[in-house]
Amino acid sequence: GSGDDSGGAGSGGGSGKRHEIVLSNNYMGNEWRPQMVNVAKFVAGSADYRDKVKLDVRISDATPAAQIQSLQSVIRKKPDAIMIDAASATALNPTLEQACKAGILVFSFDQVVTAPCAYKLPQDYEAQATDAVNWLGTQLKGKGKILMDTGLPGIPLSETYVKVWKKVLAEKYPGIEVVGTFSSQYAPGPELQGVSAQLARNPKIDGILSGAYVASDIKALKQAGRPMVPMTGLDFNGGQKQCATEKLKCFFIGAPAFVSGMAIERIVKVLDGGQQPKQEVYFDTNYVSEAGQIDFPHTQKLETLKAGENYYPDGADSLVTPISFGAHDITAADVLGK
Amino acid sequence: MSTATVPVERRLRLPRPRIDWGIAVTTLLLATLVVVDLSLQPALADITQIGLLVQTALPLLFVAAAQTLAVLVRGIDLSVGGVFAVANTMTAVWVGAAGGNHQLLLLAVLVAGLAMGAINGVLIAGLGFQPFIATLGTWTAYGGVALMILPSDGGAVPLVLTSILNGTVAGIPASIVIVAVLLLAWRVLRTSRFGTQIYAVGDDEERARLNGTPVRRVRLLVYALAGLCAAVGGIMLAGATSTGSPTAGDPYILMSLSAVVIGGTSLRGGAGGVGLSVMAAFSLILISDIASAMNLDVWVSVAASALLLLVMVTARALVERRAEGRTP
Amino acid sequence: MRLLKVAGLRKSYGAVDVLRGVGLEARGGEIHGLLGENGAGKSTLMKILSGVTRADAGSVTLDGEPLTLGRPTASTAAGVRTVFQELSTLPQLTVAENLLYGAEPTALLGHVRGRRLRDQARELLARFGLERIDVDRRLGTLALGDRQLLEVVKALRETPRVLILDEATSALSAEDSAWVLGQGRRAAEAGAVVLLITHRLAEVRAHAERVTVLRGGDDVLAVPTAEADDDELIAAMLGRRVERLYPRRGGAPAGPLLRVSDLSVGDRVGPLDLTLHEGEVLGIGGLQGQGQRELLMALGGAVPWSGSARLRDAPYAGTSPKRAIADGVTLVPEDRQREGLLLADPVARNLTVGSLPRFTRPGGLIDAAREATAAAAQATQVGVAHDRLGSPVSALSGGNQQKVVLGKALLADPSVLLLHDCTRGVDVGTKAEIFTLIAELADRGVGIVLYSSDLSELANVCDRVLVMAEGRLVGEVPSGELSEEAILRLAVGSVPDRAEVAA
Amino acid sequence: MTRLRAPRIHLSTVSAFALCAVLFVIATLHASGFASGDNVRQLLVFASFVGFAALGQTLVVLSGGMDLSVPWLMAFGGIQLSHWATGGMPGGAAIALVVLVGALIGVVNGVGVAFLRIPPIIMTLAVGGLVQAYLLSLGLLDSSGKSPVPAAAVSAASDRLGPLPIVAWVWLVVAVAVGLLLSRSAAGRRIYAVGANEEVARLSGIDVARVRLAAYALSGAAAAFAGVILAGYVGNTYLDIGQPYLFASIAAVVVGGASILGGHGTYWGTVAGALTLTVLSAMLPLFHLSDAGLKVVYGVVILLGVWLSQSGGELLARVRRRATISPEPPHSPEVTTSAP
Ligand SMILES: Nc1ncnc2c1ncn2[C@@H]1O[C@H](COP(=O)(O)OP(=O)(O)OP(=O)(O)O)[C@@H](O)[C@H]1O
Ligand SMILES: Nc1ncnc2c1ncn2[C@@H]1O[C@H](COP(=O)(O)OP(=O)(O)OP(=O)(O)O)[C@@H](O)[C@H]1O
Ligand SMILES: [Mg+2]
Ligand SMILES: [Mg+2]
Repeated sequence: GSGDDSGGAGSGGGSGKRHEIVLSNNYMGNEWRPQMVNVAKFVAGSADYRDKVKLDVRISDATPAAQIQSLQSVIRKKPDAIMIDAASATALNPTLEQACKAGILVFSFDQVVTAPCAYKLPQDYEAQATDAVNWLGTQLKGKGKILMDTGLPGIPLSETYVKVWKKVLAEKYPGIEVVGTFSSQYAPGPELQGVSAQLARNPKIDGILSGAYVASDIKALKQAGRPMVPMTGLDFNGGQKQCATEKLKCFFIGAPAFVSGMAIERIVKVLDGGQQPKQEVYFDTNYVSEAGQIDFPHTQKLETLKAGENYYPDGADSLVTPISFGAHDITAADVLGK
Repeated sequence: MSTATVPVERRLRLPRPRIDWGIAVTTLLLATLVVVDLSLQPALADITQIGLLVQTALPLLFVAAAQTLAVLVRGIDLSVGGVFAVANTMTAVWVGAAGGNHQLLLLAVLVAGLAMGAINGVLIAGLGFQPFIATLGTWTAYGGVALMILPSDGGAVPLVLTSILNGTVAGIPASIVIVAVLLLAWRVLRTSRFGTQIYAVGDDEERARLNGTPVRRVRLLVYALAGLCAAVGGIMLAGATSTGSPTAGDPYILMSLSAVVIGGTSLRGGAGGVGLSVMAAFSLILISDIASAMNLDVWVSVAASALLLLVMVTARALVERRAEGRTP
Repeated sequence: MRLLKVAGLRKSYGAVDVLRGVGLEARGGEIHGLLGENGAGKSTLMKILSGVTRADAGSVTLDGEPLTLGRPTASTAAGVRTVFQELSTLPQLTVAENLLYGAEPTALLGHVRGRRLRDQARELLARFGLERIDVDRRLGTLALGDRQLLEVVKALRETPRVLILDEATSALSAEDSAWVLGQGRRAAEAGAVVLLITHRLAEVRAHAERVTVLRGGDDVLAVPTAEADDDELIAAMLGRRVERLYPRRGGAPAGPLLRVSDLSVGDRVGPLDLTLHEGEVLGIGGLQGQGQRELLMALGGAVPWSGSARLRDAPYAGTSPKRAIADGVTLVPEDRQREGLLLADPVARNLTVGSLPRFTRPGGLIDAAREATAAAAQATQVGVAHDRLGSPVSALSGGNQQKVVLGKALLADPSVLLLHDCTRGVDVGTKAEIFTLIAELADRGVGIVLYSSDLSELANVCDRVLVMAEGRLVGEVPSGELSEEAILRLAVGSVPDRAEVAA
Repeated sequence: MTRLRAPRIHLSTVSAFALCAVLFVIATLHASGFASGDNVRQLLVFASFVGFAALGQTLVVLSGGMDLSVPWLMAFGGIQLSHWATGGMPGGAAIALVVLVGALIGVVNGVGVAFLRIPPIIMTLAVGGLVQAYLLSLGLLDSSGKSPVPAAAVSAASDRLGPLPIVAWVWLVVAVAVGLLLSRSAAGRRIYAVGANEEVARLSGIDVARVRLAAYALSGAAAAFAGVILAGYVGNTYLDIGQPYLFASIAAVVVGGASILGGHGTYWGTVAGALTLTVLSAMLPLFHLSDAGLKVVYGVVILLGVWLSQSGGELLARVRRRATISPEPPHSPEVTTSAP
């Protein structure tokens, strides 16, 4: 197991005046979070930061109450900063306000919180969802039967995705009919089950509007012996490999795992007296599998898949892409914690 | 433990064990965990800090209480997860949103909890469902209702609640007072005639009936009360997080069940009690607090919690077997 | 003059007609005996009177006014108190909570007053001379005998108008039975109608003014006790005559079979030595709770014990019931409901569960046919109706349940048989059959250790009786001098503070 | 020898299958595609995951326990498999080994429950935690570019043999075997006896501890295997892969008519339970409900269905004019501290 305790520990003697940053995470069950944690460790241990940062990772159970409790024991230790991927947008606010009062810098990313005192590095769920649905709409030329992913009922991300998708479809693509929904729960298994079940019942499917695993959709289509259709999903290497090599029409959204690294950089900046807006929306880069699919109305950055740049033909399926950012050169091995 | 061989003992008329081992062990374990936690994080040795810790424990404590009631009558209540969520979202959505009398609306939430519990009661006592299935069904259904009330985390919790929860009574944090009230309420129930009937039904339904116990009514009431407790749990979480969450309830199902068992309440009913479960539930909270305070590798702390759990229960099992050994 | 009138009472369970229009008349001030073979319907009748079972038809009047049937509360209100055959006391609750169940002393807010509760319980026990029982003990931790006594005390909490004793003495030793019957008499003198159900004819003779006999759910005889002799009663019960209850023994005991030296169980029983001979019926006597249970359990491998034992000439470990049974030592435990039977399972499965290996084919599958025939044969041997093999054992009458437990032990064909009150609640006819069976087994060389709460059984069935007190063997009554008096004298003499009870 | 088997068990199994059939018909009437071969095969595959997860669960529940480590053993089955396979071990061997280790982990559960007398819920919860810890220590994310799951597992889960998927055949065979084990074998009798009343079983010469050990060991193996085929089907593994099967595995057992307190039930009942739950969750999305509405309906249908099927069973019982009494399981030593 890779030591959570201080990315800097490897470098043995630090100057001792390092900023104590605690990463509070609440879930390790899927593939995104562990990579996020690993990147954070990598950045904290990287040459530029190992003498500035001492990183602790706290992982609680995936309930607000559990994360609150874990945060409280963190607050008691009075670190310089808490960076948090939250179990809930709102539930942690009272606790985080306490932290701020205690003079701790609170920086939330990925699933951000609404606490006013906290810095926020959210992804733009609405933009992601809008671009995805617009891409699909364009691919289908405004008509056809599609399946829609309702994600994990009860979490903000899913609520936003579904709301946006329904809205945009109704307004701009009345010709597109959602003939079935499934709940991917952001895990390959449920998505595969959900899509397969719907395929078995819907003789004709023209597209899949999912916020999760393209790879599962492809597998489902293959198992059902159906033609491939345009699909959207999160930017995992597995799906990207297949879409690129098999020339499928795919659109990839979702934040890279290195937002945690970006968070560390910004925290250090603030702790060193620099400026950082309370809310900095991270404009994600989305990917299409073929150049021809670029021209449609979109708000976020957009690239086509390029081997070795934004997907890795012989990299692991579970890699979240891209893996490196800024001056860092993070390798797959670092992200996968090997 | 040395067994004094007083002549009475030789004569096969044993003195009953003067101490109740169940309570003794559970208390001891709790105490140990408290000491460990305090020594790990001295900052905790402060009434407000403890208050906060108890506050995060409150939801679990109440759900554990609910679970205990069901288990005492040889049942089980999975629906605590759903009831919890409904109460939690109700509090965050229409109690919070409403202008008027929040206290009254909170009361309404409690009534809703009571009602949901009563539905379980009717299914089990009235229609003869197995508790597990009945509450599995209602758990899912109530969970859906919660999602209808609040599609995803949010809402606004009335200030009354948060201020009460964060306030103090004579210098003591409200959360601690609430626990005291819960335990008191249990004591009243336990020592009431109804209390005895609960144990009788859980002990042996048939014999309880021979003694003229209204078995069905007792069951129904017990599940209703369980619903009430679970609802309070939901309200407590809403207060602590000042928000609602339609999915917050589910994790408490297993936790409450293990709290009940660790506390020493038998799943076959008739033995144990809410007091024990509350202590055990708090022990669970402490375990995770200790695990996170020790700040170990993720996997190490997961393992540590699991092992601590085992150590606790094994210790309990051993001690109790010793104690049993003394009664014929 | 108080009068309990039962007329045309019918009750059937599914296909089984249990009561077929039973009638009964019992007067206040008298003890009224109720006899009948196992399954005749006695308990069912009593359950109906006490409101826990609904009758299909028929009426009951007490002093002319009709008794509302089918609700325990109604019967209780009418002053009917019952000592149930399969006890009604709650193991998890304390003695005090049990004794005053439903009548707890409460303060305002219905809060039970603990001290008061225990005081009242103590008073109650004192009233019946049972101070020795600790009111704070969990009832389940008491010996069966004491639980039985408490059942009686509970029934007599308030003076009843009708007192039902359904085999209240079946688990009790002579002096405790005497005590219970004494209580019955007192209640009668207080004007109550007392219904006494027992399979011990002697008790009916000695205590009941009148007797009614049930058979197959009908009342077949109702006379003043004086006007019928035992043979008539038995004939009425069974529809046939039983020439002698206790069989004549053929062969005499041969060489030693099981030799035990300084056996102890915990610090309560032993150290003691005993030798069981081939073909010997060795009785274990003494007052209740003197360690007889522990002794039998230990020999059966059911409780850990120290000491050494040899079976024939091999060492005998007796470390677990499994080992014991494999070595040919089987136990008929004391409490049929909690130690003997899988109540929800069919009779047949209960019979065979103790000897599965015998019916297991090499593949591990059960030879169902062989099992079924064996079960049927065993049922016949102990007199359980074949039409019951498929129904849950909980649906059998008390006595028939006891027969199943015995049958289960016999099916494992043991060379040493440990019997703890194996005829508890069994009717005369079947008792006779069981004793004959025991005799046959003995004659075939099986060694039998028999503990019974019924002195006459010990005196008449055993070759030799060892008497226990305070966990030790205090004496032996050799075959020549076997008599109830001899056994009782040894038993009582050796426990100082109980001497007066027997007097 | 039907008369040796307690009738109500039999009935509850039948009525569980009946319930499943009714749901299926309703779904088909609503959307004819539901009865298509493709869909039926899909359902069978999904159901088999529950079926295997619930296999050990059935034995454990019948013997009076409960196994909460199932989801973690499934995760173990998947992740450890991909670990060994990507590490170069031949797929078949890896699968066998994973299942074996699963059994051993089950034995650990058994030891805790049988010898240390730790309540099953806690023991299995804790062991689950330890397995989770181990999996976390592996680093979770496989770094190799290769497919994380060996071909053997993949084809077992997705290929067809004649009309049915391979897993379905496997499941059928296993079900027959377990059915025999429970209804016809001595081991089965012992399991029921221990579940019905531990003390009676012990005094009847049954080695209670061994029975428990065996039940938990089988549970471990079955859960690990469920993890293997699930991973094979998904073509991927992750820590939470087993989570949906925690309650599902128990629910299948109980919907199948077993008593959660042990002593009666059948594996065929569980099979029916697994199918029922699968059909139900597959058919509800057809009705275009909101996620919230869907949950509500799901809950209500389970209740309604079980109620109807059970009262149907009772009716049948009455027709048979069997004397039925409520088979209230007797006290276990757990609560009765009566002598010794
Ligand atoms: N719940 C039940 N279901 C089916 N049959 C029952 C039930 N209870 C009792 N019976 C049957 O009713 C008959 C009478 O039972 P009952 O207990 O009254 O006999 P009894 O006269 O008390 O016998 P014993 O002397 O052995 O106590 C028995 O054959 C028994 O099998
Ligand atoms: N030895 C027994 N084992 C189990 N059940 C018995 C036994 N003897 C009687 N019963 C049950 O008790 C019930 C009534 O008892 P009993 O045998 O006296 O009447 P019966 O056999 O039904 O009618 P009859 O006396 O005319 O043969 C019957 O239903 C019978 O099944
Ligand atoms: Mg009777
Ligand atoms: Mg007859």
